[in-house]
Amino acid sequence: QETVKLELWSRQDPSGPLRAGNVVKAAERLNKELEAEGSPKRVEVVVRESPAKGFDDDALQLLKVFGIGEGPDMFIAAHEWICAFQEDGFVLKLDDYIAKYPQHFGTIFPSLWSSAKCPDGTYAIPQDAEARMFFYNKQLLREAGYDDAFIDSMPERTLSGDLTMDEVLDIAKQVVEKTKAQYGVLHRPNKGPDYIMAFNAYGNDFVDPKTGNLLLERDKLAAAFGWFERGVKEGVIPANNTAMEFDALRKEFYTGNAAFWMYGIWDLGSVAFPTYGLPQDEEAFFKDWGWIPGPAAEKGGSPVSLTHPIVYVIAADTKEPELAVRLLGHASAADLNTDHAVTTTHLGIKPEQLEDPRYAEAWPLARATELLKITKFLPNNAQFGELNGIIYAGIQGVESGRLSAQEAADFVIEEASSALEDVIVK
Amino acid sequence: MAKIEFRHVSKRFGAVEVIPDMDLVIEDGEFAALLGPSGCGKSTSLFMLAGIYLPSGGELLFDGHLVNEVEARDRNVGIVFQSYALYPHMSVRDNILFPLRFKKTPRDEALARVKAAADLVRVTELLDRRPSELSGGQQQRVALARALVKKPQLLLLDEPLSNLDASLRLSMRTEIKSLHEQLGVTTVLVTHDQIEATTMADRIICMRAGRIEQVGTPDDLYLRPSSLFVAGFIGSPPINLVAGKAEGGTFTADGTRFPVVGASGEITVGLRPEHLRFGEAGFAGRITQIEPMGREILYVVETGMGAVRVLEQGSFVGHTIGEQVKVAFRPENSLVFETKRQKLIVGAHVRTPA
Amino acid sequence: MAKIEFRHVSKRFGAVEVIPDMDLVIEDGEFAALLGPSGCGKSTSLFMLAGIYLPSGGELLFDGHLVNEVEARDRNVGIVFQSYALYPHMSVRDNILFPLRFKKTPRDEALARVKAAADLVRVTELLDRRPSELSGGQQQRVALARALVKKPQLLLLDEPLSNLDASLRLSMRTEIKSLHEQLGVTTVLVTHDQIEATTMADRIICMRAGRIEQVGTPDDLYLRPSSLFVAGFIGSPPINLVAGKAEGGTFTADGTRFPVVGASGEITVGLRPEHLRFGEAGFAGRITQIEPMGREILYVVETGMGAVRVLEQGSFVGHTIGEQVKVAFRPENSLVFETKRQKLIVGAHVRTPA
Amino acid sequence: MVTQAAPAMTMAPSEPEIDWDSLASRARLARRTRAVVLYAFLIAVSLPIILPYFWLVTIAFSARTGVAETAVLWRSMAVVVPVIVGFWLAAALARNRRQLWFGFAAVAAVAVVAFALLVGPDLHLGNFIFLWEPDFASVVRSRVGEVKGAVQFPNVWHAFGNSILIAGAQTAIVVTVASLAAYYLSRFQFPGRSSMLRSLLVLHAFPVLTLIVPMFLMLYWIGLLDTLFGVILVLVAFELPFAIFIMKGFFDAVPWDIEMSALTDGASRRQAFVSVVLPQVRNGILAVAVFTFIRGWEEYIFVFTFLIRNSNWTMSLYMYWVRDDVMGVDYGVVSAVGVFYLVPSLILYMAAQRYLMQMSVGGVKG
Amino acid sequence: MATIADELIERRGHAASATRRRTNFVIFLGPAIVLTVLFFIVPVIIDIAVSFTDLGRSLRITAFTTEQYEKVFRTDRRLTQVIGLTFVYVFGTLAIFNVTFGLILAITTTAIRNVSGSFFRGVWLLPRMSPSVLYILLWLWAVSPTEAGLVNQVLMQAFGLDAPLDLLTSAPIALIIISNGFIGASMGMIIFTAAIRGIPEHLFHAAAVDGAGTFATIRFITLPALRWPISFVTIYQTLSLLVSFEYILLLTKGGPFYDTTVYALYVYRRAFESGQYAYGAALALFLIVIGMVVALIGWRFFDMERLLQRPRIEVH
Ligand SMILES: Nc1ncnc2c1ncn2[C@@H]1O[C@H](COP(=O)(O)OP(=O)(O)OP(=O)(O)O)[C@@H](O)[C@H]1O
Ligand SMILES: Nc1ncnc2c1ncn2[C@@H]1O[C@H](COP(=O)(O)OP(=O)(O)OP(=O)(O)O)[C@@H](O)[C@H]1O
Ligand SMILES: [Mg+2]
Ligand SMILES: [Mg+2]
Ligand SMILES: O=P([O-])([O-])[O-]
Repeated sequence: QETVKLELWSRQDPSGPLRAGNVVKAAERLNKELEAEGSPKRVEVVVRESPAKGFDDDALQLLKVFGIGEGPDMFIAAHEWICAFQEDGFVLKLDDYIAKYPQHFGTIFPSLWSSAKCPDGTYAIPQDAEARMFFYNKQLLREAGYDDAFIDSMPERTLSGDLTMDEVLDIAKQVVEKTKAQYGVLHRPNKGPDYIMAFNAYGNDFVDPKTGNLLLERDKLAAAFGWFERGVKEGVIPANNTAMEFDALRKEFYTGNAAFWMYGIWDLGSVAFPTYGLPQDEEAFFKDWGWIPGPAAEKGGSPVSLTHPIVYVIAADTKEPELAVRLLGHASAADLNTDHAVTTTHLGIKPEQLEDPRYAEAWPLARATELLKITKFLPNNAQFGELNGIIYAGIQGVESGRLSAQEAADFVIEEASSALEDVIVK
Repeated sequence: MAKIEFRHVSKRFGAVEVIPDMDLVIEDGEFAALLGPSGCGKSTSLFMLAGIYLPSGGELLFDGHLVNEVEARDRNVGIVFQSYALYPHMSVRDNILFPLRFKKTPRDEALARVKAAADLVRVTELLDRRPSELSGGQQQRVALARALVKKPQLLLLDEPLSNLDASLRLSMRTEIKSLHEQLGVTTVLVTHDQIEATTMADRIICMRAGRIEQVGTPDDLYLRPSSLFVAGFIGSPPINLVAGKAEGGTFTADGTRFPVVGASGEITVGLRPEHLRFGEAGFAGRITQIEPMGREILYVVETGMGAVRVLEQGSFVGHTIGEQVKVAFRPENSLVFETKRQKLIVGAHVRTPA
Repeated sequence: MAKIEFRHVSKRFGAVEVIPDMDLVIEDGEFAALLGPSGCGKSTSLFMLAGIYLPSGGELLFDGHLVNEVEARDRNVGIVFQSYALYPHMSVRDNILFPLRFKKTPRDEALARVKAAADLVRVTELLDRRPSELSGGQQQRVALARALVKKPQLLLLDEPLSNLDASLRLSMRTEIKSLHEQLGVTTVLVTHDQIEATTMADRIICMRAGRIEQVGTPDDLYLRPSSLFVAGFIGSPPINLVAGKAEGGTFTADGTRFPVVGASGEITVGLRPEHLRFGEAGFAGRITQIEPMGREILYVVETGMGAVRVLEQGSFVGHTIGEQVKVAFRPENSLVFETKRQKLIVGAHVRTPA
Repeated sequence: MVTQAAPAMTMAPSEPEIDWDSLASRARLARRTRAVVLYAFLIAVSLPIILPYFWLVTIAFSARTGVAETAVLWRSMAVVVPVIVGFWLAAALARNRRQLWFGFAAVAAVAVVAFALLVGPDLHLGNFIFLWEPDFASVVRSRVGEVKGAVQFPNVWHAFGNSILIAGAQTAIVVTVASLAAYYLSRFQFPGRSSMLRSLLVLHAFPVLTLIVPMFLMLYWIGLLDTLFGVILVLVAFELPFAIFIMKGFFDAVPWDIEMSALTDGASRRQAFVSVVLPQVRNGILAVAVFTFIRGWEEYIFVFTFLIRNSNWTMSLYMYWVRDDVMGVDYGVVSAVGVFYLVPSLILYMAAQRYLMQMSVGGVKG
Repeated sequence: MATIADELIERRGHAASATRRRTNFVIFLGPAIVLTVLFFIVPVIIDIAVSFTDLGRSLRITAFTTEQYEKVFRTDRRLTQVIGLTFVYVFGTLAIFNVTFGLILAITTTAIRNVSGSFFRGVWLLPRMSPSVLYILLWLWAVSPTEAGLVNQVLMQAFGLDAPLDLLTSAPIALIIISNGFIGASMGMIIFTAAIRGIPEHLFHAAAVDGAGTFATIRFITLPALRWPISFVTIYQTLSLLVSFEYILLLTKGGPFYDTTVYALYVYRRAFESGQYAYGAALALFLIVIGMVVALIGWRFFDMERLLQRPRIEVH
């Protein structure tokens, strides 16, 4: 018998311990399978814990580690980073393997696979998904004079493109003016995916569909920044949103001091219910709280939601690609993935999971899955992580009054053109 | 000029009482010396006079006025420290000028006074130098000029000579003495060197462990020390002390017997080396050590009562080591102390044994 | 014990030549004193002997062997510093034991030697204390014990007494002297105090600015100083120096005329205060200052040639300030120097003016 | 040799009659004002520092909901401030040792009672759960309870051990190497001595944190990447210039004569260094050790960058991780971790406080 | 005993002393030199090399080029602002805290009773003794823009401010100066305290007797005696401030926007937030040159040569 050690690089992340945990468990299943096959090989998973704060830091560190040839056999990453690894040939192309193991990968939502693709093929296995949205506080809206009909129709109006980004600002403004709530719209105070929704709404997709290169359109950028600028001007978005603590922002929203909170579905399970005691019962929840996807920029435009899948990736130089693929296949088993989904309020990757009673019971998941229809991904461009940092700086500049919307667009373009390669500017 | 009074003055540092209770008057214009071994509280007393330390209790008076709490700068006191304490980054001129800066003396007058003070102590040519470019004696003089330039009512000298070498010490002694005569300012000198005290001061205050042992002229302290401590402290080479018992007119110490008058019981007899001489009669001993000291010679004589120092005038060594000698003295030169209370018994004497 | 030789030894620090060219022999078992004013290179010479400084040129010999490059630890030299330089973190015992640590002396023997050395300097009861718990005199003794415990062939003392107070200094002087007599180890004492040098040493090496001015017994230096510098440096109170011109058997200084033999031209006459006395004849002056110094009295007499110091034996002040006096001396006590070369003119004398 | 007559200098008091009493009262007033102003100033400028630390401690021992609670802070300040004032008064007013102890005891007793009444009920140790329960988040919020044990959560003792190891080893090396080098720089003449000292200063001008990538490559090439030893050596190099500067100052202050004495006593320079000079710079060693230890104790960038395979948790990273806010922060636990993180530095610091104050630079006086 | 100085010793003397000299150099300075060369000098050399490449985030070099320098000097428009800010930050922190406030602390804490004095000095050392992550955490909590922030609590309750302040946005530069200054002041404080303690007490006594009041004493006695320590602290801390950015990174991450991105942090942001290592290397090199120039000017200007006394023992 021969033990194959497979190293899994995993960020020590309280928001998803089972991403690595499931791989560890999968080893048992794979080993049974190998035994049944009569193979002498047995797999042992060694987890390399990374203490990086955030997926971007983690990816940069991992790139260095691959750079000196010390990379792991497999790793967990945010999907938008995989092409950065692919570019340098660090990761294994998976198309053939995926085709070879339909029992593991066949039923994964096809839309999720697109988050795992680089220009020439598939390089990752989706591990989970989520939905990003604008949560809102119905009580405050009611206090501000909106009736229940209006409030309850907001999700549908958004989906149909009737409710716009600017209307969100309007509603928020009413709330700030008419209630004792202090804030209209709050968003995350660090670099991340959520606010990209706003950019998507204004038509920024950031990739040139033809070349796959990064694409920056000055007007669209300015329009998106304009939304933030207006928000601050109207007194709806605090000028210091980016200076606040993540938790302070949540506290403001969940304790009724803000109308909207732009964040992701897992926030319910991890913070809203346990910390702020929001009703866990579906009906009770929706009585006072609700969410909408990212609205369209103009009436009749298309709404967006954003999902930010985390993926499993296999190193190009692993000695046992076959085993690694099979291992990750087992880790993607519906039951294991559901464990992860329900304990951390993330979306599953396979339709089978929807049947799992545990999954069904976790109504936020079921309800959020609806958004997958209109969901978008961050572009799988090797340089998007960096671009996002620049965009975040732009938002900070606009909100804190250091830049106008137009200047922010110029800033992003200028920074990106000097720091990044092959950026197409329009 | 001022008359200084300590009335039951005490001083504590934290829990340590350095001066328990001090009573002392220093007359206007007097040159007084505070003499005592290291750590006995001389500097502490001086610093209270200067206003650097606050008395913990009692009253300190200048010309009858209570000054306990008056700040140093208001007391108009000049002080010279053992280390001179010149301001290292200022020229000699600025050093001497410094006390006048805070008196709003007009610039011209101030400079004239600096000049006069510098002339007085003869450092006029050094005015532009830094203290580090001066010799010890010159620094000493500058410190004096700085203390005098403000025309102090009281001049305090804290071991001013101890950092100087022997010959400089001698000449500064003379100079300070004559300055005092010339200016008449009340002066208090702190020293642990009895020769300094006896040559310079009108009156010596002999201290021990924070208490005043005796106050008097140099002669008082030398001829009539009120206690064993003073007798031992004053005089160089130090006095020979012989303890024993007086009974029925005979003083016995380790078997040697002296006729005694005016005392009985446990007594200690003090005999100054310079009052002893070799002769036909006297107590017997053997010379064990001979030390020529320039114009005097010190013999150490081993006797039945222990080693006894004998000082002979002149530079001629008339004896040899190992020689058997007899040592005599004049009765009026003997001092008799109660051993227990350590106090002088006035009028008591011993005689050379026959 | 060793015989020490400096042969054309020189020492430079960077560009400064501190000792230009030193030639000196110190005999085996001798007690020599290096005497000179501060900064004249005494310590530098000593440190070359100890192996702490390397000579810049010349040869340093121990018993005829060149030791210029021999390490300090191989020279077997004991040294006592002014500051005692005891190791503050070690007990007295460990301090004294320290030199034996590097000699691989068996523990028992080492401890016995420590005990013997401690007994010698009488610090046996202090062995367990730390240096900070000792008085100055005790520290001094421990330093001596430490220097002696290794049975050095050469004992160096760098101003060992200057931090002690007057009476301690006196007794340590005696002790060191008798230790030397007892052990016979070649000893070099560095001091700027002439009294220390004259009372302790067999021979004095008088230095000035890196050069040896005169080598001789204390009497040599006192009675036959080879230069003005030595004459001025030795003797306390300092010698009176009178500059003037000798012509045709007459020495004239500021109008006062003395008969002179054996010299002509610009000369300086040295008269020691203790060799002057008041009398019927002599040069005239007025007493301006009287300073009783215990058993001697110093008079300052203002004469036509300036102030002259006169020292009288005894404690009786027989004169008053302002008194007109005449000052006389014996011709053999006068010293005559060439003013220009500052050297003694052997055999020349002046006489009291008639 | 000839004393000239000193020029006359009159000593007649030129000052008018002095009003001693008013001088005395003015002095009294000035003294009091001075003391009051000094203390008021120092208290005022020190409060901004004390307060946050105090807050940290109160949160660590009192927060329950995971949300920072400040009422307890103000209540305990209401106890602590009068107590400190009380101690001061006791110290200032006491005339002897007995009164002093009596005063202290009285103030302390009142303090304990007041504290127990006002703050006591709010105190608990629940926030220190991380000490015995690595997966404390799931226990506290029973969120991921079912998946316990799937992957190890970082264990605080692991991080603690790593940090101690890094800081301790680094301190030992820095102190040793810096002492050797500083001694040589301070006490030996050698060609290039001055340029050596100058390069120490220049080294201090190197932006170490921006040299991480070259260091990463270099560690990789010499095979020390991914070893604790590599991280320690990098930290050592970083701390050396400062440590040498400080140690040199201490060596400069050691009297030469004891070293000379040791040499003539038969020691070589090396032996003299070890047995005589080194003990004299104990304070310097302590001061440098404390600063170096803190530096290693707080390090996170190097640890994160240079350790890629080993389980490289250190207290700094653990602290980071605990306050990772994606999943919501439990301020109580964060504060408790903070307190836990602070304790070793504080202990060290208290033990060495009085030595730290003796740091001077170079043997230059004035 | 006389045989100690035998011929053997005589002959081996010279050669032995040269060997000793060399061995001592190696023993005492060797470790320090090896460590600094290996982990300090070599990385700088690598840095120089890297700055002429296109080393990116996966540590691959595909070309040797001077484009990084072109970027530094041509395209990077952010640099002017960054350099200006660095200047404000370094000299602001230095002038307000590291020197001035350090001095004030040293003077005031040595002017009161020793126990109280060391208490206050202890308080001011606390920030330096705390791990940076923790120290900044406290800052973040203190200046939190909500009512729960400590500063806001105090301002709102004690001083009647009505809306919470957001210092991180409204006064970020002041904040980084203060947060660094709280740490920086203690170094000056320590060194000045030691120096003040080293002033002979008699000088203070003499000044008091000579009529100098509190401020005159400070001006004429204390400050002149502190000339050298002040010079040292100034130059040393200038360099520290110039090259370190840890606290800023933790407190503001250089933001909002680029408002608190000092030069060293700018290098870090460039190199580490986006993996442009070669560009970071070129920028860092520029900083190294500036630092070296400042160090050497300081060396000259403040006569640091005085740090070297001539050794009084000449043998090795
Ligand atoms: N500031 C102080 N704090 C505590 N104790 C002190 C202080 N100043 C002096 N003492 C103690 O008071 C005693 C007397 O000191 P003082 O300086 O007056 O002695 P002294 O007679 O001048 O001695 P010396 O001849 O050594 O100068 C000593 O025991 C000393 O230790
Ligand atoms: N290490 C040194 N570097 C430069 N100059 C020195 C050194 N040591 C001594 N000197 C100079 O050499 C001269 C002689 O110094 P030395 O210490 O030998 O004098 P000294 O006679 O012992 O004086 P003192 O009585 O003051 O101790 C002095 O001018 C001194 O400044
Ligand atoms: Mg004193
Ligand atoms: Mg000397
Ligand atoms: O950073 P996120 O957890 O929001 O993806």
